Amino acid sequence: QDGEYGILMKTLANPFWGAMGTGVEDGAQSAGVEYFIQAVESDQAAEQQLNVCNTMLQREPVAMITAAINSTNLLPCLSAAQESGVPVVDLDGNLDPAILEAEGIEIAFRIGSDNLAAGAQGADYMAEQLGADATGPVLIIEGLSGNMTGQARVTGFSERLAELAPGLEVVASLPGDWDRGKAATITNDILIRHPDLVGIFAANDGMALGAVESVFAGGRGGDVVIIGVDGNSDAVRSINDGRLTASVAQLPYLVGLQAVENVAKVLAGEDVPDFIQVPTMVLTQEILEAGTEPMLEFVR
Amino acid sequence: MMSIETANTKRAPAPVGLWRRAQAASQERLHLRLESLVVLVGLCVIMTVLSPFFLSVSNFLNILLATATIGVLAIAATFVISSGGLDLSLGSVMGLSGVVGAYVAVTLGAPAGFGVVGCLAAGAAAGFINGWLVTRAGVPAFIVTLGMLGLARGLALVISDGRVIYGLPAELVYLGQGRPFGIPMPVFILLATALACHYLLAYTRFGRYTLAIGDNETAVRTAGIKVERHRVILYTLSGGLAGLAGMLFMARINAGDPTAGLTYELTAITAAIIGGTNLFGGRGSILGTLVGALIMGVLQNGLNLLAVQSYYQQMAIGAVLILAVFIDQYQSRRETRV
Amino acid sequence: MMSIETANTKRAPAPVGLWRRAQAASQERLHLRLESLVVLVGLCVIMTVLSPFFLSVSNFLNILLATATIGVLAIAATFVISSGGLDLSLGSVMGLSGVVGAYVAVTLGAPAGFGVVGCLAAGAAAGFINGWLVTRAGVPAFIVTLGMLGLARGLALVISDGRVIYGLPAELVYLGQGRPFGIPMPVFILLATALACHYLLAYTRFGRYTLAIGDNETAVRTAGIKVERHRVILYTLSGGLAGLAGMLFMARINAGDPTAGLTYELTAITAAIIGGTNLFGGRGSILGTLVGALIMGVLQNGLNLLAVQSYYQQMAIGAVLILAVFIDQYQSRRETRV
Amino acid sequence: MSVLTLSGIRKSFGAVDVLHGVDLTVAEGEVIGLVGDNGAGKSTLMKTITGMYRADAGKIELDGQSILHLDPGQRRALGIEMIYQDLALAKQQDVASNIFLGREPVRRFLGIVPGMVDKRTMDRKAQEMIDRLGAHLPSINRPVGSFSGGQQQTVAIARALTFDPKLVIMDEPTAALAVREVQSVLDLIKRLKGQGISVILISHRLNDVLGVTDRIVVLRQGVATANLVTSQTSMAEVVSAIVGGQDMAHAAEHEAAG
Amino acid sequence: MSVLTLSGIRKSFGAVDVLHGVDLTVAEGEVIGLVGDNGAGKSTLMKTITGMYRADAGKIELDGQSILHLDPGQRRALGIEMIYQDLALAKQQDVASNIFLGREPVRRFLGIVPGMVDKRTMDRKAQEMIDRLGAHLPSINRPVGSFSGGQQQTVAIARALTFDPKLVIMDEPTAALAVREVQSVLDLIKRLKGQGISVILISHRLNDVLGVTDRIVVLRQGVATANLVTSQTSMAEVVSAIVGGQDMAHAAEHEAAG
Ligand SMILES: Nc1ncnc2c1ncn2[C@@H]1O[C@H](COP(=O)(O)OP(=O)(O)OP(=O)(O)O)[C@@H](O)[C@H]1O
Ligand SMILES: Nc1ncnc2c1ncn2[C@@H]1O[C@H](COP(=O)(O)OP(=O)(O)OP(=O)(O)O)[C@@H](O)[C@H]1O
Ligand SMILES: [Mg+2]
Ligand SMILES: [Mg+2]
Repeated sequence: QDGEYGILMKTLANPFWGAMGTGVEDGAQSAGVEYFIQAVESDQAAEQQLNVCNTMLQREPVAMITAAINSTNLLPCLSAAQESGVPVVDLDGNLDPAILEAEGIEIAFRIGSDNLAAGAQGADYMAEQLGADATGPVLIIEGLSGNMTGQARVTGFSERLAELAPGLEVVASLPGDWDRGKAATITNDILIRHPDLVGIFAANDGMALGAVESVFAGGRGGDVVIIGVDGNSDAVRSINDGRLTASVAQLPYLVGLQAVENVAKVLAGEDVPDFIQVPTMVLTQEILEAGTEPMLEFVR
Repeated sequence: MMSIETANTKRAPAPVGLWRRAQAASQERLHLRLESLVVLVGLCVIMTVLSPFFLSVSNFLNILLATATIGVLAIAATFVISSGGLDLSLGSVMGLSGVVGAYVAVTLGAPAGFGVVGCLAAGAAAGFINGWLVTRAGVPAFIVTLGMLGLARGLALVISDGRVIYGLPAELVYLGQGRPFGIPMPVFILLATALACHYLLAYTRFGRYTLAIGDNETAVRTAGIKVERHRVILYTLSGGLAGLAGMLFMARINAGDPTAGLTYELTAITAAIIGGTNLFGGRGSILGTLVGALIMGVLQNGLNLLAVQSYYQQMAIGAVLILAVFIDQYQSRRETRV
Repeated sequence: MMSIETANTKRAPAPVGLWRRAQAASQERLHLRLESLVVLVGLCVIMTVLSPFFLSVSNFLNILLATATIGVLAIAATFVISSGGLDLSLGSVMGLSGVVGAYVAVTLGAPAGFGVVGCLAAGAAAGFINGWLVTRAGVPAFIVTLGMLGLARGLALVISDGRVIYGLPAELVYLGQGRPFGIPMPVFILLATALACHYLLAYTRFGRYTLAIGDNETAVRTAGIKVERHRVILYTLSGGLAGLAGMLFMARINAGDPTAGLTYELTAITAAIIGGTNLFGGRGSILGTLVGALIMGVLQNGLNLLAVQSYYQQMAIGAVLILAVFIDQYQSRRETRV
Repeated sequence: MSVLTLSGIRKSFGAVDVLHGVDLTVAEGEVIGLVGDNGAGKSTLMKTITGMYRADAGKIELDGQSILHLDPGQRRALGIEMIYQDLALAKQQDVASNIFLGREPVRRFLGIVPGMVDKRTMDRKAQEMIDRLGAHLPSINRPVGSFSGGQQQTVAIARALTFDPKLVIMDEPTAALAVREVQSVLDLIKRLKGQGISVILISHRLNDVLGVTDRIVVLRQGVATANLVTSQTSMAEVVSAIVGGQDMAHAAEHEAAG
Repeated sequence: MSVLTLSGIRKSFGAVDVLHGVDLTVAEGEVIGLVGDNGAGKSTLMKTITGMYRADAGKIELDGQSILHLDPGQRRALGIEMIYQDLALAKQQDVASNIFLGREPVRRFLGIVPGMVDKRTMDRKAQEMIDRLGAHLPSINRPVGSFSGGQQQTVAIARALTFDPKLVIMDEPTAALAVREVQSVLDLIKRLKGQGISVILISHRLNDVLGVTDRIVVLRQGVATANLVTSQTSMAEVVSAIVGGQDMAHAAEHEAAG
């Protein structure tokens, strides 16, 4: 069981992945294993990530924990890892089981939380806040065009919302490119057209917080339900301040922590489930104030 | 550059008296090409027809607000490009500045004024290093500023540990969200910056040397002007303006975001070029750049109001961009260029 | 451009016989600046010292494999830039090509050969449109290719509906993952492309006209060469090479990815400029570009092997980039430039 | 037989009218001097012949065939060469590359791959041409941008003369040249004439013009105002035609004798 | 009193040695002709005076003070102006901008904001200067790149003469000029001399050089090989000094009389 774990993230320039990195660190520390973390510049750098993955294999790690940017970009590297007998963990669940089967790649286990479900949880909460028979315009701020994570969250949200509260009309679903400023501008623009906006769902917390600033600067603070995804520390602060309504926390810290712990088990020959689902939770002001939710410990 | 006209250039149409005179006056007095204004107005008319929400004071303020950050960056780009240089680090330096400002004002807890100084100083310092490397070490501007792009972004991430620094003092937030007389502060700051910079580029010696260096560096050197020093000042100015943009962005979103400004340099350069700046130097106008930035702002705003779907937005922006510049420069292309 | 030396340029050091001769021969015969090779080798030596994993055949193949896509794009950039043009759409067109190829081979189920043709044709078509707009409509290359950047990316997303198109026929996958003689196919393709393009740029009329157009378009026109037609061909070639890069990437990951190649244009242009291409035209060499791409590949690979954390990687790459070009061009800077 | 016939050539740039209907004929082996004040339109007129400018109105015929629809490359192929006043050299390229631009000899690489430019042949021929012009270049492998004014002028001249033209237009070819090189060029013009090649020589060095031309055409503000047979005219007449009849006896005298 | 003293100036570009130790003195109000073959090093020598090149060795003194450590701007401020052979104009800028480059008059905008370039004054003075040179420009508000060769030359000359220099170096100022404009420039040189301004005139038009200079210095392959008093020399002597004693009687004769 000597040797390093290779951990390949998407990017670290994002609190979500930062928190996951911290989780990995803590997990490795408590399990007493060596590891090295690599990441690429952005969560769109698919080919670079493949190149980094190949390079990591040169260091002959004992296990690879990879958060693939999309369902295919790491495949050649993963099959190379399999050939040299390195177990692979799918961090954050970006790999498609069907494709893995087609490629003949067997992974040790999959760990993460479901982005589709996270989006749906956002819709649940919005419907709960506004009421199932509520009517009014809703804005969706997407991530970067073509980004899988963002797409899943947005799809989950809009599908569930249509089910739960058909009166809430999604009037626009626009790309914020993960950029706070762009999200703020989009919010401004849509407020012009729909001053009676009742809800905003953003595909991550950063954009949600940009939207918050626009809503407050536009004098509509408190009237619009704004929901982000991730559960960042600054989102938590904003919720505490009564600005952001809620964030669907994915507990990335916990994902990182459990990933390493379970790899250690795999290497020790123990059994682990194929899919370790880390729950998501909706962070709201009440929950934060109450502070009783056990999962809160893992919110970073 | 082209002293010889191509064989298939046609004769210019007979000048339409009034239009020609207005054009010449605008160019001569204001250093603004009237055509780009026409394109801007045309775009506004189209948007008004397409969307009932477009034509309103609040939407115009909204467009101006959305243009503020990019507008300031585009002004920075105009200075450097019209001198024959290039600054690819604008977006990163903007991100770095915001983080430094927020770090000073939040993490260190210094008074708001220091936050502003932090932004500007961080930007100017990065710009100074760019200028120094370009002129003294003689490394091409493309490489230097691309290197700075990586350096500044990395530094911003290191300082902020990859997280946003949230929760600025109220005075700072006012700079981004305040609305004296109902007009957003960033709009005031953008317009004031644009006017001051326009004066600087169009009417002062400094501006003349900037354009002349972009036109023929050797000629400027023979005139006894210190070209190297001038370039260093230009890059420093450009960095300082990126710092200002960083401050605006930070104040607007009430946080120092290490990933702010990603790929903004391209948009900024685009606005400058739409505004008539010559990518190879020698020509440039801040008012033109402002118009260019507004053209892009109106386009983006219109597409948002129309709720055009994201894939199609990218395509529409690309196509309209080409078309706008085509129309804008149609006439000057038909006439002889130098 | 600079016909007058600056006042503070110092005298060149006395020529070191052998080195100078080797340098001149390399430049004259191979159109390759020896200095950049020295920088590449130096970087390899440093990495070997720093990391025990660096020096191995498999790691070198790994570096070459990682350089294949960017290398092909950088070759495309070299052609356009050395003619005084610019192609910002390279990365997007690469993405579009991969999607088109995958669409043809997977969604339409056409034979693998058509997939290859689809990639190349999509790229060349985009390039042709670029060239046409630049020369016939007279819109600046920056704007045209930036517009194409948006158009191609949007189209790729529309065609693929924002998802990767997975599951290529085995023949296509072989082009990306096959390893005849243990050497990855993309490496073969990169090297073959580089050799052919080097021949084209350095030794044929076509290449000479390309460089001459970048140097003085008017002079080329007076020589009776059809500059417009040549430029259209150059952009088409550039687009076709981007299509090839798209095919390589598609084959490598066994899928057409609509987001492939995001911001690759910048990296490609960087490799070309490290390799000695003049951003303003008139100078360029494909072998040089290949060396430039490898410098970036080795740097990236080394930093990954050292497991440098990603924030610091960005900074390190930025700094080393500036330093490498500084060293590379140190000597030529000390001597008189034209 | 007239080789070249221009009639009624007009040209303006935007609001600036430059040529107001110029007629000109050049016979085979004839050397024409084209003189005129600065800005008279000489260079502009010549560029309409090579196709760099498109005339707004008028006819241009070579050997009786209109060439108006031809592009510069086709006109060059028909044998019209020009030495441009601004030289039009690719400054980062070396001498041979400039001289052979657009006409590079090719051979097969390794006997198989076609299309390889034969640099060795180019260098050799370029050196020959430079020697013929009696010029000294420090090295023909340096970029021409590093050459002195006169050296660059020489390269431009060599470029126009290497490919057996039918008509050579020289726009102030000797402006930057030293005494001896000027002589070489004038001798060359005489040799060209001997070979039946027509020459249009634009020059402000009236001595030279009077020395080598058969006929002198004076352009004044875009109009051909005088057409003088060289053997029957004088410096004074030419000068007064250029300046438009003002008294320039002093100038003429200086030009003629220093 | 000698205004300018050069001694032992050496300069090479990489492997090319251009100047091998040149000495030169210019007295107040003296007009020196600097002549020599193409590539002799005339332009290079002059650029070491204005500071555009740094001499590898040697001394340069203005009014007895070394100016070696000064940058081009400081030297210009001391009164050294030069008309460069390649004109060195900013082609996209108009006439006044070029003439006043580096010396723009400023005023206050709206009486308050300082630093506004006074374009109207510039235009007026520029027009005056152009008129003094006897040149015709279609409009002084057009970019100089659209001007004819001679018109651009005129702008370059105007630039060097507008600011009361102490020493004017003219590198082939009349190469592109027509007869009358040449006369204006020669007259101007005489006027400058009358005002005690020193002039170094580089020209291949030996007539002009013999006509206006006091002394003629011949540069040959980077060495000053002859120093002739104009009133005591002849065309033949100058020509043979330039070409290095070869028989150039024919050339001299042509130069002298056409
Ligand atoms: N591209 C252009 N755009 C606008 N005006 C031009 C252009 N080219 C030339 N002109 C104008 O046309 C007129 C004629 O120019 P041209 O170059 O033909 O003169 P020229 O007779 O060759 O003069 P020179 O003896 O000085 O070379 C000049 O007044 C010039 O300013
Ligand atoms: N920047 C440079 N780099 C290399 N060589 C140069 C450079 N400038 C000039 N030379 C060389 O130095 C020599 C002298 O050039 P210079 O321009 O001083 O000649 P010149 O006497 O002015 O000639 P001309 O009468 O043709 O103008 C020439 O052989 C030229 O090729
Ligand atoms: Mg002319
Ligand atoms: Mg000279």
